[in-house]
Amino acid sequence: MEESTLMDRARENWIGYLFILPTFLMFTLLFYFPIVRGVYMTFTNARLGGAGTFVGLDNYMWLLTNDLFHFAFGWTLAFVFGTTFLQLFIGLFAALLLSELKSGWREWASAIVMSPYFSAPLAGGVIWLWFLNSDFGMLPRLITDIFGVSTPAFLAEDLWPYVSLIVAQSWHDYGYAGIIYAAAIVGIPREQYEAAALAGAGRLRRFRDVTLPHLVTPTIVILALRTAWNVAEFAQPFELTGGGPGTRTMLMSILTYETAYVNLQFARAYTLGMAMIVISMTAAIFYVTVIQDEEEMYV
Amino acid sequence: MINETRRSRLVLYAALGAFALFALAPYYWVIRTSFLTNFAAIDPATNYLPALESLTMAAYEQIWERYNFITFFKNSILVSVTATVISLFFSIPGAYAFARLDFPGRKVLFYTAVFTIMFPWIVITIPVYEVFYLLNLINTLVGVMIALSIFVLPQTIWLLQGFFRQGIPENIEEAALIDGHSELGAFLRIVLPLSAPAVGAAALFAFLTAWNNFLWVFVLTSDEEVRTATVALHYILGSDVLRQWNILMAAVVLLVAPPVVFYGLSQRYVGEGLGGM
Amino acid sequence: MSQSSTGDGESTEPTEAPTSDKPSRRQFVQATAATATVGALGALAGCSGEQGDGTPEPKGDGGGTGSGGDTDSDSGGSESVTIDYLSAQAVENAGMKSHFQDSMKVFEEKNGNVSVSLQTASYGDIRSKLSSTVSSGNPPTFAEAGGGGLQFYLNDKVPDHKPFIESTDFLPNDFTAANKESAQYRGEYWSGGGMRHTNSNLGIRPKSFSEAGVSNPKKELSTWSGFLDAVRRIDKNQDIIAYEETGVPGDLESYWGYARTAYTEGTDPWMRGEGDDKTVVVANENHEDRGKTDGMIKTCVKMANEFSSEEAAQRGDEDIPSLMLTGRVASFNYAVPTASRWTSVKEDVKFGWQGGDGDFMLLPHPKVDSEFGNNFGISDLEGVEGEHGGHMWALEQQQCIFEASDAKQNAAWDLNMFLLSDNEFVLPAWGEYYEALPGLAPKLQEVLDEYDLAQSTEQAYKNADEYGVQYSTTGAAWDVPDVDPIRWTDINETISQAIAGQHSVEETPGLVRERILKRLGQ
Amino acid sequence: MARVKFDDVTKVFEDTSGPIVAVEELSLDIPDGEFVVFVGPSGCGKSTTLRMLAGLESITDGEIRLDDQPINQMSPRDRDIAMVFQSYALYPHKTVRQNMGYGLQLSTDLSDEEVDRRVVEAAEMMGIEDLLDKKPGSLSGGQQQRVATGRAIVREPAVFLFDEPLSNLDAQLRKHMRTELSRIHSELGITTIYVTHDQEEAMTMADRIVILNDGKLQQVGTPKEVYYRPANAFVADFIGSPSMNFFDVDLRTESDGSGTLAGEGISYAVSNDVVEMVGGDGEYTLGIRPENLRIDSTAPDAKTFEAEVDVVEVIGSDNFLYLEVGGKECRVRAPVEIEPAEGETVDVTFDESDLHLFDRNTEEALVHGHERADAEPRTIEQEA
Repeated sequence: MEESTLMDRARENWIGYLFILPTFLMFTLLFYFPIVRGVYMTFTNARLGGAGTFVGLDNYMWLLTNDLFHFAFGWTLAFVFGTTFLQLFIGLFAALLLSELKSGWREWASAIVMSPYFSAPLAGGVIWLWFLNSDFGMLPRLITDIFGVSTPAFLAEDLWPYVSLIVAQSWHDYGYAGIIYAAAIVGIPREQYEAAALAGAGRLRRFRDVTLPHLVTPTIVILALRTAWNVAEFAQPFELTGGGPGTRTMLMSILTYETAYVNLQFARAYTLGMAMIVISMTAAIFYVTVIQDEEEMYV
Repeated sequence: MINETRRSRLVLYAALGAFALFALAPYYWVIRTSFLTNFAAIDPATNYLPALESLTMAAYEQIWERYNFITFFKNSILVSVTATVISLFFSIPGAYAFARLDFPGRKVLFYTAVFTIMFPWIVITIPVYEVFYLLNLINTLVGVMIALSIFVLPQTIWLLQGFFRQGIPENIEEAALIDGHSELGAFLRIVLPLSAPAVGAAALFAFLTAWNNFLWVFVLTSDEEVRTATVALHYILGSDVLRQWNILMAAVVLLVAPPVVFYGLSQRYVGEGLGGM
Repeated sequence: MSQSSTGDGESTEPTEAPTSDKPSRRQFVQATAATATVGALGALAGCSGEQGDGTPEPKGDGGGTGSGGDTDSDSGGSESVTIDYLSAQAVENAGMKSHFQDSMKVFEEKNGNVSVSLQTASYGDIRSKLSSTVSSGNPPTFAEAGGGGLQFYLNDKVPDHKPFIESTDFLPNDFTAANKESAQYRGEYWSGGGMRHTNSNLGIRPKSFSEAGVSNPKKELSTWSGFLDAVRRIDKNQDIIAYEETGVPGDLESYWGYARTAYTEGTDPWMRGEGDDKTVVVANENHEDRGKTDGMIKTCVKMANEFSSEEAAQRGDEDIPSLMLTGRVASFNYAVPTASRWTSVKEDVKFGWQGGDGDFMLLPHPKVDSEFGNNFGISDLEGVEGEHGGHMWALEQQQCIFEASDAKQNAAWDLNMFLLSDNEFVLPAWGEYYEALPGLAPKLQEVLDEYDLAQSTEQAYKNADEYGVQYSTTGAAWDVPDVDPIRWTDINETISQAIAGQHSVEETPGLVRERILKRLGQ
Repeated sequence: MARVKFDDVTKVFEDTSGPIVAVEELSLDIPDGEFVVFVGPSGCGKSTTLRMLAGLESITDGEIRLDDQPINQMSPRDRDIAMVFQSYALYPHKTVRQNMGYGLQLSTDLSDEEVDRRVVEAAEMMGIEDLLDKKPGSLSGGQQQRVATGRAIVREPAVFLFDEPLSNLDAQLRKHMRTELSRIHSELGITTIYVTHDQEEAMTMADRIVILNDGKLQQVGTPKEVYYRPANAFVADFIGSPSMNFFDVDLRTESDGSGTLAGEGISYAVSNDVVEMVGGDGEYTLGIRPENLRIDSTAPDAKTFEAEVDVVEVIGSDNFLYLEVGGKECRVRAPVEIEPAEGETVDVTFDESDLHLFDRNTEEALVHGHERADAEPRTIEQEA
């Protein structure tokens, strides 16, 4: 048996490569090249306007010994964990409720319920800033009017800014989980529910035995993607608290931005970025591993 | 769906109502503010539902006068539509290849593409700016279009490959090959017409993502002439002096309304199959 | 002689000057080559713009204080140039915006062959905007670079401005003190000055203070003890935030301002010494002035803790007009001359005391009196007396010419002179659209003569005039490259953290010191 | 009308874990008009072989010829073949009529009327003329299958390829379609290659059966050949349902030339013929089909072994007995009157002419009892 050369195989599959080539050219331009460049910069002392010289691992040492980074890293993990799961649960709940509606009504209801996802994240930050504003916002005013108690400063006091950031972010993005779940739930064959119902399964049991197994793959997809996206989220928390009060709600994304554009220390900013990439990529690898298993089902 | 009772219906509606409230209450406050004068918006004497006579379009009028929103919206529409079209042009074949063709390196390439979906963008703003500068595309609509096309590309590929994987019947291209099509012909004449709903859904998402994109437009432009509505809002927010809540909120309404309404109108047509699985 | 041109042996004679704002082919090729060497970020731009013999050729006369209009004869003969001008001032408010757009046309008319492409970014964004453009080799010709301009100058992206300054016969003499201080770095001019300044002052709500028994605010609130007394009464008896610190790191210029009120004669509270030989006063056990500086840092944190809202550490100054006009805040220390900030919230704002019925009144920051330390429980300040004074914004508005062809640089300088000295631009800008102090000292009187100003604006002008040297620009006199990170991060962020409860009052000065020293590499 | 020839055809798939040989040096000659069934467990390479013939997979090595013309490099449309897929692969957006006529329109220059005439003709043949204007989505699985077959018939190709076409249908329909497809084959006489994993389908439809395992050809032969003379233990096991019983046995030769096959729970005396054919003492695998085992207490002891009844399945025409012999399951297809109680011990016997002996190591067949017994192979029906 003669060995087929690489060229032979390339020729055999030319159409696949042809289809993918344009995409990869574009990606190289906007992803791969900048990423490589950014990684290189973490080993220099590049600053605003300065080319920078090679400094080895200095930036990484700086990172490891920086208190604010430690805090931001931890809080980012908490933020990502909180928002991702909240988005997941709210989205699932929304999808389950919507699936109970009749088609026709369902589309309209879901347009309303999912709508926050389609507002610009930037606007999401402004909307919640205004909604939670201690002096002029709706929520503090409502609580005071209804319960007669004064509210804590949602964006400043105690643990509230953390809660507010997580809730606001979840408000904006649960729609993503909701849409995916809704699609998955609609795809579950009715007969399976009917069979379960005939077997005497109640609503909860039907959910556990019929619905849940169909939601495993969507859940993994949502978890991985939202984890990465919540790590990268910048616009909304930046508008909402900007890392404050003080630096109490400093997220990695905001810290990266400030290091780059307020302190003008690009190399350090990129090094911070590397830490973000580590979190995102952990999610990505997890995800890739899972879909790899998944994919084998199609082969 | 099974064993409907009146009570469970009521519970369902109540829960959905609560949900709608959670989703819409922040919007309500924004809309209310945008129809008041600046002082009325912060005046505790103004009710939750302001008196009809205190409503005014003043904030919108001022926005229209002060800011070049016609240009911003025109730009937003132009770049979002172009980015959608370009990204579809690239992603349809790309996603198809990932999902249904088998060739050496496919998996590796696919995972590199997935990787771009999850990448924290803020980290690469400056190198990206450099690239666009070298291509002489800074401060041009063309540059923004290209950037947004690529920006939405990963997610479009992702959505479409999911559809191609599961939404297109097995062996259909092979049947077409045997019926006498070339590989390209099978894709163009058989697979593509079947993909219309998925392409529609991907187009919707691409459009919304491009419309809402802040970072790239912000980084790649400084001229007002090429600014999009999203970035314009940021500038209105960011100007040091201006904290006129009514104007701010009117700007938010103008920015948020089109994608939300657009989604509301079109999602029933593209409906399911958005999952990307 | 521009720094960057020294030793630039490979400069070639340009065959033709670029005629548009697109980068010339040569720049493009150079930039491409530089990028090919990975890691050359930032090295792309600077030198490549330099053309000819490397010395920008400023023309003789800037046009006097009256007009910069008749001087285009030698700015490149018949060549026409387009310059990119990046400004934040131009979008500070609606009036300013249209005034700028109109003024650019006026300028173009007065300078036949020059056209200006006006680009804008808010003060919050202009820094990142400039960073990305300059780093990748696409700088504007002229920009409101602020403190970042110094970084660019030190990295050879911005030429020496001395030849330009010397080409006029009224600069640097006519610069305001703040501009003189800000535009130079260790004796070299890195910028062409700022168009305008604002200063920080005490702002009060007369209604609340008269209710608290104040009848002569100018006198009773002139010292910290007097102010503290009134604030305590308001805090106790009224349902209002008696004093709100604008404690978000980006808006703690309020503290920068009143930090000076423990001093006299414009003494710098933070850092002294020439060149690289800096003595940091903050928390410096060996320094006689330590108590004054530390005392004011503690005052800031303590005032916020005792009287301000929970949100003080996030409070931006732009929130205050809404809060004060709706009776939620009684006083703050970030009052600026710009009255339009108030009228944009409520059209009929009553400025000034108005017999105790005013909406908003501007006063000098209270000065430290010998009793204040005792009264407020800050031992560092016991027996200390100071003068009125405040922060003068000048670094933020510094405008720099970037490396470009001579013709462009000259056109940019013309634009700078126009913005500084042409009454057609200057008077409406700072008297009407955005009340502020003009960047040339003689213009102040002209603005005062021309316009009938609100109490707050007039008082702010008066404060700057009366207490001259005490209203200085924080950091400009330090002459250190990292002035911005020291001001915004090391000082402000640390204090903001303290207000947010992340540090105690007592440990804050020590932390500020630690961070400054680290930054200075000491 | 064509003859199909495989010549040392090999297919290797590249995988991240290394190359996978799907088909190994397959050689096969299929004369014109024959109905050949490829059968084997999943992953045996039967579908890959078919797809190579269709031009949907490249051929790693070797040659496939259609009427002596090599077609390795030819694209599918130039091969004059038609294929029916397991998933049917109908175009969901086209009507049945369009689906069936599409190939003709693309690959021939027949007039629209001619195309339509042939479509209607094929539809009549398949009994789907009422469905012509429906879309596949509204059809049942059986109807879709007919459409898919009809689409292939319309083409009047040189070769028909069927890739497990019936496996998505229920048992009843499957049986019906089997005869239908056989009928069509005999009507049209077109060379047909049919892939299935179902040996019963293979047995009932094929002129010749090709049995593949692990990419290797195991045996080619008529249904009777592969049933009565399986080339090895794999074929013996795969063909026939329920499948053949296997016992590990040792042959002990007696002084008179006869011998005894002895294994766990088994002892069975065999004649000199068998001993002669295997070639003496040694370790073998004894194979005996369930339909050849009998419950018979009257048989001679030397030809009987005891077994305990585990389960009795009554299926109407026969009874299936599941016995335990030496700790192993042994299946017996018995007449309806034999219905022992579960747990009962019975005597089991079989005719020597029905035994199969395999080399225990190579699994190659050594002896088929009836070869020497010269008995005309009995069909299953006769046995029942």
